[in-house]
Amino acid sequence: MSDTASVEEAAAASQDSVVSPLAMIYGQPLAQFPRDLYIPPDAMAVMLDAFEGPLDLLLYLIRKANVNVLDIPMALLTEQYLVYVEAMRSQNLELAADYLVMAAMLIEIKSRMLLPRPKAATGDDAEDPRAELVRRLIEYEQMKLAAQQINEWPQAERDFDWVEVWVEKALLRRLPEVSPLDLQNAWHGILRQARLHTRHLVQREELSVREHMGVILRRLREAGGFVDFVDLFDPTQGVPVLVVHFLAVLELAREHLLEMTQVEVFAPIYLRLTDEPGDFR
Amino acid sequence: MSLATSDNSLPADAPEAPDEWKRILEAVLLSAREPLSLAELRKVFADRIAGEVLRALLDELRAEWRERPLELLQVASGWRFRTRAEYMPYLERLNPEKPPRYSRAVLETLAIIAYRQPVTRGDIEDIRGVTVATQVIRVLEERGWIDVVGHRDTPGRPALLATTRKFLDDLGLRSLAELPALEQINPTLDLANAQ
Amino acid sequence: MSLATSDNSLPADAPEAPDEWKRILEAVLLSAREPLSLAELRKVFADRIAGEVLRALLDELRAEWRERPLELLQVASGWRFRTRAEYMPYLERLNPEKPPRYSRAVLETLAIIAYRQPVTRGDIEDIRGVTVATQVIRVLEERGWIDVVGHRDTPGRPALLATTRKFLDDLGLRSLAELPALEQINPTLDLANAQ
Repeated sequence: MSDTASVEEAAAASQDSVVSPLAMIYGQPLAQFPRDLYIPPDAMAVMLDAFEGPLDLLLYLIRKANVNVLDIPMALLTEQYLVYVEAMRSQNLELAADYLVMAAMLIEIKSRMLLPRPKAATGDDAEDPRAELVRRLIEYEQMKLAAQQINEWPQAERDFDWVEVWVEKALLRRLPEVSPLDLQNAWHGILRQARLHTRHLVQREELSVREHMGVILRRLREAGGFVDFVDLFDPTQGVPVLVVHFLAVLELAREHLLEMTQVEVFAPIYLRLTDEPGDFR
Repeated sequence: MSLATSDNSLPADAPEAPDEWKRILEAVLLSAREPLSLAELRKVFADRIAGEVLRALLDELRAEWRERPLELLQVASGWRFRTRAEYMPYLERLNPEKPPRYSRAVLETLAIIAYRQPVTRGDIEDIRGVTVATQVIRVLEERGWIDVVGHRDTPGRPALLATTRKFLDDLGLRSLAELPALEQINPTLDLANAQ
Repeated sequence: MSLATSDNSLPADAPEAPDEWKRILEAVLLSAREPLSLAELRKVFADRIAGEVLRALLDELRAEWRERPLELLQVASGWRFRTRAEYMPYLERLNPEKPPRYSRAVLETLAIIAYRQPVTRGDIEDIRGVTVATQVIRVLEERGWIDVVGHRDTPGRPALLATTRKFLDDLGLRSLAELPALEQINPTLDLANAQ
């Protein structure tokens, strides 16, 4: 696209070569400002607002003129830049210092271009006075384009929303956790209290007997309060368990929690819950 | 189908696509921070969908989510999605809060039932030296840690309390014998002589 | 199966049910307030599921949502669901206040910080060729997209600015490496016409 445009410009320029050229670009005389460059003064205020600063304006001028950014015609560029700056002044726009600093820099580069360039000791050309400006223009242009791309990237809130479904904390009924150690500590606390306040007989008993007492009571309840003695025992659980189980039966009987009945010697022994009105008779 | 309309008009083909309406409702309800009223939901469709149609769509949407981890709820101020209760324990792990604690009364009652079972409430009161509130027993019953295993054959036939299998499971015990042994607390404790 | 465990243990049958894991992930990710990292997601399962298994489940979950109005996205700080862009016009009807559109000054400043970080305000001014208004920096700071990461050891000790994790998250990026590559500037490219 730019190539075609350049060719057209060049062709147009060469046709008008009878008029004294404004500038020579790559050996071609430039008789007039490129068409795009001329802006009616009343549009100027709007235009200048659109520029993000002198570099942005320079880039605009360079790109509109289809010149090579690596080989900027400084005289032309400076001239056009000053036209804009002058227009700014005439429009009573508050002229940003940044634009004036750039103007001074352009004029300085232009004047250095006019001086013969001293050869460096190595024989290479000394640095082009435009090099720093070109570097800045390219870097700025990269960032300008990157800004456009970032702006097109999907952004939270503008292009999408994060999903955050309502969580009702009250739905979770947190239950306290208790460890066996907590029970031991609680018991310890009870004993300390007991020691302080009462004379209470607290004996240590076999836990497993107590556990089996509960098991037997539950079993009796499930069976309707009445079971055959032998059904209570599961020989596969081993002798120690059987013994503990038996002790539990005796303990329950001693505490009058169950009754044992046997009609005659060697007849089946039945266990009955004392609090259950079982109708076994 | 192009939903990405930049202006505020409903896509031309939208009125023919109730399924797509449901997807729109889903997107809006899932990302809303507050419940959305029917009026607000109608606004989403530029008021071009009748309230009863919208309500039917919401019912369908609710049914679609029935087996899924969120539920669509109608609350006072409108409709909103909510995380189902059964997933709360997992959410909890991300922001663990301090677990609640049982009162000393509850813990001591539990300890007495665990170590001395089966016991009546009277037994517990004798040991603790104070009245046991009904609430304390109820807390433990509701937790499924104790239940009534019988009644003592004494006047009033008081209930005998014992710990359950769930109590053992929840405390990670295989049997009551695995409870810390009491005599290790204070081997020389002699209550009778303590005073 | 019962997920409503009162304690913090994983249900015993959970390890056999990858489908249920996916539902748990879904519940947690849909209700999270922030992107969730793989480590946080592992915590949800009490670290009983290996990272690579979780990653595979997340991929499956993402595929399951492919045709639906949300998408599961991996950003810098983890995974999160977001609404698809095509539903934004509908969402906007509920919140007519326009989301922030940034000026060129803000966008260019952001681009410079993103691509050249850490940079001082002076660096930004050098590149842009103009003074950077305090307001421009503040807009980006308030959005949580940039912050001060240090100070350059030069006179005045100017603050060094860098983009934040939230910047990546809000742009749906996993890392700065996912930012669009910088244009190779074509010296004769007619950019003014290309716009």
